[in-house]
Amino acid sequence: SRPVESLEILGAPNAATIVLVRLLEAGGLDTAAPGATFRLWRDTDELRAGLVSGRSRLITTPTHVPANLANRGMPLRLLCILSMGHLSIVTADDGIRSFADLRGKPVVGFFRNDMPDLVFRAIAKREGIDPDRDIALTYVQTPMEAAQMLAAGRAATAILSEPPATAAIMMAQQQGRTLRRAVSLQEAWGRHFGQPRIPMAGVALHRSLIDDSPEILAALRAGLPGARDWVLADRKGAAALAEQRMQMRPAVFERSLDHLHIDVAPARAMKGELETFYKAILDLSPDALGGRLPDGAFYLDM
Amino acid sequence: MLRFEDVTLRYDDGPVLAGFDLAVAPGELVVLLGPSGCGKTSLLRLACGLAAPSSGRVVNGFGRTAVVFQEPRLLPWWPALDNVAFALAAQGVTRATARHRARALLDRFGFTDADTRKRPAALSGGMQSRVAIARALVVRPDLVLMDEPFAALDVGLRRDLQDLVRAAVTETGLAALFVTHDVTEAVRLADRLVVLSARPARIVHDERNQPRDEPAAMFRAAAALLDRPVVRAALLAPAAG
Amino acid sequence: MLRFEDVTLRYDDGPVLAGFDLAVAPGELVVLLGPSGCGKTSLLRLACGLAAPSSGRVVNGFGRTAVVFQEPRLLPWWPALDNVAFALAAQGVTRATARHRARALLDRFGFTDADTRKRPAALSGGMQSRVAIARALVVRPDLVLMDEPFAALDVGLRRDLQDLVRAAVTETGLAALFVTHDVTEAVRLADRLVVLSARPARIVHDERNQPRDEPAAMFRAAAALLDRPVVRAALLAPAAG
Amino acid sequence: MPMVVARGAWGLLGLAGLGLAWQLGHDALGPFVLPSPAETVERLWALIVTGQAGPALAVTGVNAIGGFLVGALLGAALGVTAGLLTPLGATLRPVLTVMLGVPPIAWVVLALLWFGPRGLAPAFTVSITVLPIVFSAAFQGILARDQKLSEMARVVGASPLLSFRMLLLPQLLDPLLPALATALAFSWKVGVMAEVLGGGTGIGGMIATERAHLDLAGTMAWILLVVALLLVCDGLLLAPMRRFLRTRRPAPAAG
Amino acid sequence: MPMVVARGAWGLLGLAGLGLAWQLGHDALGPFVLPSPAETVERLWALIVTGQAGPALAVTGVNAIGGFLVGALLGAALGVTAGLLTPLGATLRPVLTVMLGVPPIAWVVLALLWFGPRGLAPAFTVSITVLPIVFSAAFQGILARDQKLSEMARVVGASPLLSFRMLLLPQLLDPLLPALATALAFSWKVGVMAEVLGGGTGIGGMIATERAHLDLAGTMAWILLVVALLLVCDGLLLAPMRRFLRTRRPAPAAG
Ligand SMILES: Nc1ncnc2c1ncn2[C@@H]1O[C@H](COP(=O)(O)OP(=O)(O)OP(=O)(O)O)[C@@H](O)[C@H]1O
Ligand SMILES: Nc1ncnc2c1ncn2[C@@H]1O[C@H](COP(=O)(O)OP(=O)(O)OP(=O)(O)O)[C@@H](O)[C@H]1O
Ligand SMILES: [Mg+2]
Ligand SMILES: [Mg+2]
Repeated sequence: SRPVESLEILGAPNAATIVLVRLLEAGGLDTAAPGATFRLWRDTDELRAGLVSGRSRLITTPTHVPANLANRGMPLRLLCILSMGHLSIVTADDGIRSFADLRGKPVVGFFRNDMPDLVFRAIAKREGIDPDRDIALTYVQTPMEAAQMLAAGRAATAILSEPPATAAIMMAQQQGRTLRRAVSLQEAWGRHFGQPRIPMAGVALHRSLIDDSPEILAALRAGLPGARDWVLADRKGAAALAEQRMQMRPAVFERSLDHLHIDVAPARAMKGELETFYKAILDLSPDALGGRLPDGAFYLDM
Repeated sequence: MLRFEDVTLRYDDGPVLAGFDLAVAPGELVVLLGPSGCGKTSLLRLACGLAAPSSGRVVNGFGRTAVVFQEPRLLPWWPALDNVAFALAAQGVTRATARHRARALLDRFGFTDADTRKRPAALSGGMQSRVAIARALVVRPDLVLMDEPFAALDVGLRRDLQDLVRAAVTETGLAALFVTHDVTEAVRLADRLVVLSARPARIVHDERNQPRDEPAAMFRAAAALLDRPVVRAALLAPAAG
Repeated sequence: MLRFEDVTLRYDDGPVLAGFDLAVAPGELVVLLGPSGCGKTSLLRLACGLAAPSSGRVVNGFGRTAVVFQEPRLLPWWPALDNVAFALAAQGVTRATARHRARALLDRFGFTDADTRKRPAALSGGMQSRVAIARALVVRPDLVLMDEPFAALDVGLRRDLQDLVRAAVTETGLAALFVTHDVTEAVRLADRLVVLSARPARIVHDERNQPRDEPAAMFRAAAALLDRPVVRAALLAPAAG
Repeated sequence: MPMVVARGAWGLLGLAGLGLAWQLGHDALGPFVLPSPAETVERLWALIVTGQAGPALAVTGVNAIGGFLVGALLGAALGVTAGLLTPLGATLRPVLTVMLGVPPIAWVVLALLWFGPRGLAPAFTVSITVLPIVFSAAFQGILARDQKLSEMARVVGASPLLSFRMLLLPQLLDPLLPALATALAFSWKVGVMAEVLGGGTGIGGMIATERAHLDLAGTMAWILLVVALLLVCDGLLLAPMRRFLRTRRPAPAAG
Repeated sequence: MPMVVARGAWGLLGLAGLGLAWQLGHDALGPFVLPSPAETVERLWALIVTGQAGPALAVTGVNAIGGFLVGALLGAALGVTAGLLTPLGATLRPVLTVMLGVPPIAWVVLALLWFGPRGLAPAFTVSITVLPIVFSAAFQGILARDQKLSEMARVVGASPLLSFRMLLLPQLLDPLLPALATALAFSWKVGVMAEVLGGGTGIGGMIATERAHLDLAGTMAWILLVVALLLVCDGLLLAPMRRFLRTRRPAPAAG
């Protein structure tokens, strides 16, 4: 098979994407996909357009998206997990120390009915809390608005992802206000679902890319672990790369690295945890995954 | 009393009136004759306050002033009846009374009931003029400014309406400033005949007149008027040099 | 040749013309007289194709037909000159020639150079009429339909323009269908006098006429016309029962 | 009456053409770009019979129509006033242009703070969008009014109210109609988008959820509902204006 | 000339009022809700002198103005044609209402497929928005035209082109002007929002990045730039139309 020409990699606007960016930057895909480019997607519309047009067949993404698309008939495969969860409850309220303390408190959420919201609800359910009754939960569209409201002191508590959580804390600091991560949703998840981590984001490919160019799969398998190691070792270098390729603030990126739980774990090996995650979602909202678990072929090995 | 006192009015391209004086008393019908474009309409606009003099004063001491514009200026969305009733509504007359009085006057002006329900676009030119005249007269004004009001009417209607206006002047003390190009109409109606020069309008001739009705006398008076050299110069000058 | 053949025209409220026949030949000036609202304008609209008969036929065999509407219908955005030149531009005349010819004609109609540059809103009523007349005549039409064209003009201008039209008819073979309420104008101009009844318009009188110019003869002819009982009934009937 | 029927038939023809284009687009591009019309209608039907559509529609309807009415009334009143008072008009015109041109992200947080995430933020956004559209048409309509008729009304001594009813309003209908049609369409669109962006409830919230689920047919079903409602509103709110204009316009003479 | 100056002065007064409201909002709500005007202007200045503004502006300018011109021309042409041909008008009106009312999420993937994410997708979105706005105004403008003048033109034998130039176009300016002003403002707004959502470059991309950084002053600086450009475009593209209308309108007589 010939090398793939003009491959456009679409990266989720998630800090863990840096691993794939590093691989590309270090030349890890030069032989298999010469001239490959990288771009962030901000919206699943872009993702769909990229996948349908065949321009973008290699992506980083929240792990429920490829499962959903696969169930709806688009042949996607999950290669590996990049992030083991990056959600936390950030608050200015000293009274909040654990998940259970959220009872009766006003909390701002984002991406209503989407994955972060469903994770929060799954945990709440296991905690015996009905989020719609026991918590004064309101929503904004994006984590940026939630962070903004926290930093402005217009909200006391919010569910946040990274790096907005770090950004909110740093901004509040500049204004002399203290925000802190009161609850790690990963740990809360661990108490109820086994492991204190959530396989939240990963690398996925379109099957046609695997068919056209097994070399790419091989290059990814070979290169990703090293890229992860580089990111974790050279934090400054990673931050600079994030600024350059993903338009992220280096200072924020560097400080949020501790909360990103970056890893490279083969999807096949993670199948059990992924299915736990998927089931939790299916329990709450079957449509969010297209109604069922993805079949076995969905999980690739490294 | 309507009084022009040393009035000047200028447009971008110069004056139309300069040092103009004129007065109209109650119960007086003043006819203005003058060549096209000399400033007659401008004069009426000053009289009703739609234009302000560049210098001098226009004093209108009459209570209610009505205007018949040179064009009908009807409201195209509403039937003839409502166009006439509009003037009464503006005076605070109730809707029912307004429509009743409007219908009565239009009837006198030769409108059938069906005609009063037509919108202006479905009226003939002369019918539109009549609606405009009715709109002015229906409020029983104290002063009426009429700009070639009967130009679009047939001989019969014209005579009827002339008589109507003349009667109002004689009997109810209506004052009228009346612009026309028809010299026989002028001598038939006027208490006073004022002939204007070409722009800027000056009064070149001003005479008391006895309104009259027999055709022969009318034509004689008209001929006599046109025989005066100043009037002849004003009204019968060739258009282009 | 313009020919109405058994023409009927009805609006929502009934016919304005019923079984109407009339013909206008080249070099002939036909004057239509009739009471306001009888259907004269409707007749001209049929002649120029703006309305279609409800039944019967209207045949217009003339090459170029021009119309002077009862209202000026000027384009308010453009100066007088361009309004006249518009008719020439529509005939494919180049811009320079069109403006030249338009200016020449407006000059004959008493317009100064400054006047030709005014937009309609800055023209007096009579000046607007003159622009509309110029727009019709500037294309040297074969047939001209004129709807009370001189109603807003002073005595002098009216005579000048009457002469101009009369000369075109006599000298260049222009055909004209001419609506007026002015009986002296009618007898001064017409080759043929047609008097219409009230709506629906029927021809109640139709006579050959010798155009004439001396005032006395004109007035005599006008008086004679109005003395005929049918004409009297049509034109001098009281407006309201 | 036959004219009205004919007009309706032509309109249906246009909509049918749109449906055909949709079907062709689906056939050519597949369900991940455009779900099929049939499936979408089926889903819409399900939304209606399961009673999901009703409550969402009530929320969005209040946002869209309420926001539209407030914005249109304020815009028309302001536009008429500004048209009659030259300095006010000159002052307001650029302000309203800015109002129209500022992307909602500039004040989405502001709106959230003022009106709360579940409150009137979408209705506010709708009003803010509608107001300048209607303002600008009313303003221009007043500038373009027939001065001869205004002079006549002045000479006749008509009160501002009488003049407004008899001459200004009829003249305003022509310029206002397209602006109101535009504004009404935007009301639904902007209201729904504000609900999507603001994490609100209503149809926008439903669409956000369907989108999060990557459920295209579901998304389109809600959009179809919005469009149907828009057409109904257009018919109910603007048709009387259209009829007035059609019947009162000096038509070319009959015959 | 003095009239023009006065008009400009009033306009500046209006904008100054807007600036004042902004300052007051900042004072009341703090920098995380509304950054201060001074800081925003400073940031904007920095964007300009560091040369960041230029390239982004070029991209967005092409999207907004290009999309506007295409949409406005097509919309006007279609509207005029539909106004002259009754069945076409009746067919198109609901179609264009739908076009206006369908939220972009319904076809954004289509646009991205056809025009590419970095390509003309935002321009396409702008055109789709502008077209029906202008259509509806042109359509209504034609319906409202003075039939007496059209009859005159017909009798005179004027060609459609001559009639269009001498009578239709001048009559269309009045209804078109507010629609074009609305459409132009939407062009910038919609273009920027499409870039924000569609992952485009240009000012929208910059705003998305600043937002991801939670940099409000930066976000506002870009928005301020957009608004300034909108006002400039409005001045350049629409001012000649306004002037024509002001000078050619039969004003109440002088004196
Ligand atoms: N579009 C229309 N719809 C209905 N009726 C109309 C229409 N146009 C004219 N009419 C009616 O037709 C009759 C004749 O109108 P027309 O304009 O032909 O009269 P005319 O002889 O020109 O009168 P005038 O001397 O007053 O101009 C009138 O009763 C008028 O109300
Ligand atoms: N708004 C205006 N701006 C500039 N000039 C004007 C304006 N209105 C009228 N004029 C000019 O003033 C002069 C007098 O106009 P006016 O309408 O008063 O004449 P008139 O005596 O009523 O004529 P007619 O008998 O033709 O109606 C004309 O030369 C006209 O061009
Ligand atoms: Mg006059
Ligand atoms: Mg007539």
